[in-house]
Amino acid sequence: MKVGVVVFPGSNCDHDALEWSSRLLGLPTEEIWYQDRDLRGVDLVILPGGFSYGDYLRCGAMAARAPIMDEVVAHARRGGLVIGICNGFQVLCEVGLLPGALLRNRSLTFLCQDVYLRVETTSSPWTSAMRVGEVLRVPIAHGDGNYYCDPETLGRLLGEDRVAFRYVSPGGTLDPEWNVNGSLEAIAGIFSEKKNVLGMMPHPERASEDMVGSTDGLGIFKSVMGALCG
Amino acid sequence: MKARVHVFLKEGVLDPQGKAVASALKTLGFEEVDSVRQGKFFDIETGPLPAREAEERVKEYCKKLLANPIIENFRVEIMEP
Amino acid sequence: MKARVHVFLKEGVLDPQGKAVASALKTLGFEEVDSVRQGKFFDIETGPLPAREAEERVKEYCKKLLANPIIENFRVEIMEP
Amino acid sequence: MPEPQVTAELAYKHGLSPEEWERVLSILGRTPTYPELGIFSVMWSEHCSYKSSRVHLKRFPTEGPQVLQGPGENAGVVDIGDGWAVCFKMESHNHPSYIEPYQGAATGVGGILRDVFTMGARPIANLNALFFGRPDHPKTAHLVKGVVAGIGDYGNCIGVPTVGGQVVFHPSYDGNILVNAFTLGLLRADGIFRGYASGVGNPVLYVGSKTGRDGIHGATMASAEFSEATEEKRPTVQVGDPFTEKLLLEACLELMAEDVIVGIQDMGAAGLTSSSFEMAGRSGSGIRFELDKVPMREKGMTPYELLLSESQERMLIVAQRGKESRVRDIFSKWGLDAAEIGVVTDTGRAEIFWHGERVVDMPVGPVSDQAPLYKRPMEEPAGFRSRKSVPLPALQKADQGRALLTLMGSPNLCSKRWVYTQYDQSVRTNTVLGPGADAALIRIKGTTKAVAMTTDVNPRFCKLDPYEGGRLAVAEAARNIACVGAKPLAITDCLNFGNPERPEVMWEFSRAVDGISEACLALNTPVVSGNVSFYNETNGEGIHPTPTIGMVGLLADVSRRMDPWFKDEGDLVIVLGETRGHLGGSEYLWAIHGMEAGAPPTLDLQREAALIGLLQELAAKGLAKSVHDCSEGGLAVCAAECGLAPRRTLGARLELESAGLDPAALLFGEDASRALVTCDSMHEEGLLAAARRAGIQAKAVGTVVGDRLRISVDGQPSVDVPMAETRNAWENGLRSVVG
Ligand SMILES: Nc1ncnc2c1ncn2[C@@H]1O[C@H](COP(=O)(O)OP(=O)(O)O)[C@@H](O)[C@H]1O
Ligand SMILES: [Mg+2]
Repeated sequence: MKVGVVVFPGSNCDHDALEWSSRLLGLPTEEIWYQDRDLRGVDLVILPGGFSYGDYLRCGAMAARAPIMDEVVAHARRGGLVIGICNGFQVLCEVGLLPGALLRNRSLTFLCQDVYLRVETTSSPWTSAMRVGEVLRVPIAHGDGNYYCDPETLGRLLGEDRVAFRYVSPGGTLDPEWNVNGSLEAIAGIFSEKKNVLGMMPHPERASEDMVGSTDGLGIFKSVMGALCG
Repeated sequence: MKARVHVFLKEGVLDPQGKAVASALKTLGFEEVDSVRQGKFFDIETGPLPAREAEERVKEYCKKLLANPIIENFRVEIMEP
Repeated sequence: MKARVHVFLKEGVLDPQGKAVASALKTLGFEEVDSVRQGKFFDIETGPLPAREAEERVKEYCKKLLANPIIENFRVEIMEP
Repeated sequence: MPEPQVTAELAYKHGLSPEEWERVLSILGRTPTYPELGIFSVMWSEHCSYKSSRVHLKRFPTEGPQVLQGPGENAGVVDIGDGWAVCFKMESHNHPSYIEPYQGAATGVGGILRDVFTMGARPIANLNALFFGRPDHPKTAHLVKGVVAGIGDYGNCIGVPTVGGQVVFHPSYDGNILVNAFTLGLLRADGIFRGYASGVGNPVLYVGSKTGRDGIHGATMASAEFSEATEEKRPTVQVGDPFTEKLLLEACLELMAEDVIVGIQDMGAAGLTSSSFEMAGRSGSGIRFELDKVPMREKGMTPYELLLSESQERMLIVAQRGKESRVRDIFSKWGLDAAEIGVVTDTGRAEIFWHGERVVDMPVGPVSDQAPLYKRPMEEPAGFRSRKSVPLPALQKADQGRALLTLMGSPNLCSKRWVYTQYDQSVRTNTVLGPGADAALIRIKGTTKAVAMTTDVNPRFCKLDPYEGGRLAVAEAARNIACVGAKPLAITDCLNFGNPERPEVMWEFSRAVDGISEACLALNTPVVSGNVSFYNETNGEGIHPTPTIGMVGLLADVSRRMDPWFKDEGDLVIVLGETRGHLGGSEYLWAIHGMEAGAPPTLDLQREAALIGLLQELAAKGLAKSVHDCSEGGLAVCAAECGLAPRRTLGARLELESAGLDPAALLFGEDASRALVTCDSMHEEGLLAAARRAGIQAKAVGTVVGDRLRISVDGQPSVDVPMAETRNAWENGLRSVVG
């Protein structure tokens, strides 16, 4: 199994994603430059966090129009695995692989802190190794993570079991105070229809070593390894 | 050609910034303020474009980049041919 | 009353966003684009205000909050009295 | 636009003194051209030339086996072993941040990042030390919000975690806030780049953003006092473009990994002028360039404006002749232009052309390093001695628990979480300890090491006694470093003072330099970089002397780190160091009695060094479970903070002996050289023995237990507060400032 991390101008969690998959999980991983038009046969694409194009205009908007994104879209349409973290999630929404949009945080400020995520479903390649209702402690670091979609889309997301994670209290209950960015229905991450594409605002790659705070982010990768390697 | 494009949030989409501005205005003593919606505009200058095409062309800019149709609408004005 | 306020960067002040948008448009194949300047606008609704006062009042909003006089200018339009 | 006639009057308007003007005439042997006058005015400004401070800065110790690059370059470099080194510096952006807090603070961060990556280092951590006016001053909330957002947005966008700093509120900053930004970068010890322009015929390249009229005369502005009038004039502030800086950072590091350039320097204050003169000056060469080749953002720019512009995100590079195309390729990969604007010469002169016409022709040396040097008069401020000997008020006896809650919620001591949640603290996944600990700790991947860093200064101590204040700032920084287990290595500083033409200010400056020097010598932490910011006054009112210290330390084995937080019920609480109940200049007097008086605590540097050694030993041997430095707010505040871990709250029961001290002095006194540690009872003997060997007084005073903080003095209950209430006061303290 081969992993590719797409690097846009202004990506800054590209190294972290690269390490997540190569050092911590031992998977062959390479960087893929945004101007390339070839995914070089990777099985899993990571769109990393950061400030592609400075977050100017709208977060993720300009990156979504980069040449490599045609390949990423084609890969996803073929059922290939794609995860967008933070800015990567914004890119996935902008390019239409995931529905909805990420608006300014309720506080109107950038927020970097640990949040608690509740695993909402395990019927996906990204969460199969976890338990429904399991609570993960993972950091966020964003100014625009306030998930929004129209009521119809929301109905579909809920009906099709496509909400991956919700912001909850440490005890696992829904609580507006712990939905720090004000997301609709406390949504922290969602899947595409076939669940091969995951977008999430929190950073699991920053929560995969005890020394830097938490290992709760490893479950996602363990799930996906299971899905890929059988 | 010179054009101005307004991009605004669709009705029904929450506008946290506009809301914050409205409440800040009230706090400053402007109690009459009912609501504020915030949007973006772009002043664009280009090389010469055939007059009839200009508007279509700028609409393309919007569809391809400047506006996100899920949350935003846009309006194009050609200021100078 | 309904008013629209445009807030734009003063001439000569760097507009990193506009710059990035212009170059993104070019990369998307719109090579005619020379420059883009980005600004904000606010659509403001208030309770009734005496017509003559409205504009002055909105200008106060700008000076006190909406515009940063050090780098921005503003323009007020009263859309509906 | 025709250029103005250059006259003595015009020179004075540019901030040159009559003597300096005479010197200009004698260096050139003629009247300068208008652009030349501009060059003299910025190069000889306080900000660029250090003309008032240089004679004093010479007293700093700057050497040591760990120092790879001391002051004089863009940033200092210190060896951390295994072939690695760290490069760091702190810089002020005070005046711009007062005028436009968001952009001022943001471009301050941009500038310090460039200083570090021009040395060949990848920035891996930022700190920020912020000083605002009184919490209820009408401007404070706006300034705090703007500055914090500006610092956050810039660092976050670049992808450098902001992991620590300090926030101080005091009325002396009402009209003149301080924004001190620190960056630390990582590089190979043999991979240091310097700002040299050498090799005759080598091309000079300009890279990064185009030049506009931003901040023209910013450097001279930073060297002039504020008045109502300047606030009106509102000079063109610089706007930051962190996205371009990120591209510049990646491009420069890629460039430096190849053997293609000779020297590199960022265009900071005084832009193209200072970068070109400094580069040529350092290597004793000359430089020739054509201003009309400089990429311009605005129409109709003049040579004068191009030379003085402070547009951000720009670099000057001297490449090896023949390798320009490689330089261009790398920059174009990152979407940046590189314009060849000139060449290195051997004339020792700066020759600058504008469409073929020679507009500047002057010797580099006298301008860059023979700037005027002043031994400004110094005088002890009136009332200095009497302030120190003011009798302290009758201390509030009644409710020490109330006093503790007031202190915990005071803007100076409360949690700064509202600030640092706006900063990305964890990008790059190296942050082992972020904001909230005594020092931040960043691990170095691929090694067992971690780098510790902190900023410290207590402006009240510095006002009451700048010499002691300087010593105490260094000591506290070193103690903070040792609290996480690390060994202090070196410092950078940001010396923020009032108008140096006032003898009292110059006296304060000189005393602070003496204090810092003495402490750095004793603690073996040389000064490797720094910055002086004078003229921090408004309408004749100067700020408190504020020599901010940024210290860096090394923890050889990151698994041995310590943090401030109580771990388990039943653990023993031990006070290291002597408590004498020193209240002069304390937060207690300020927050409870509204007083700023007395002498700052006395400091025995030998004892401080011993404590610092002891703390490292406790870490290495794993004897302590938590360690927290005891400083502002004294023992009681220190104990309360230990109970407020990020995700857990624990109380303690402490039994203190007054030894004749007033309970308030015992609980809230700010004696130096102390720390509160906890240990498993199993390690009590080992810990006390280690302290004895170090000659540090150590006393077990209680245990970690329950959800209240209870402190008795001589058996009498003195403090008894629920930790939940303490947390509430502490976490909401900034609400009174920012809403
Ligand atoms: N402006 C800031 N940015 C980031 N962290 C900050 C800032 N101000 C304070 N902090 C963090 O809050 C904690 C408490 O600060 P301070 O009271 O100055 O610590 P100390 O007394 O140990 O020097 C420290 O960990 C510090 O790094
Ligand atoms: Mg500190």
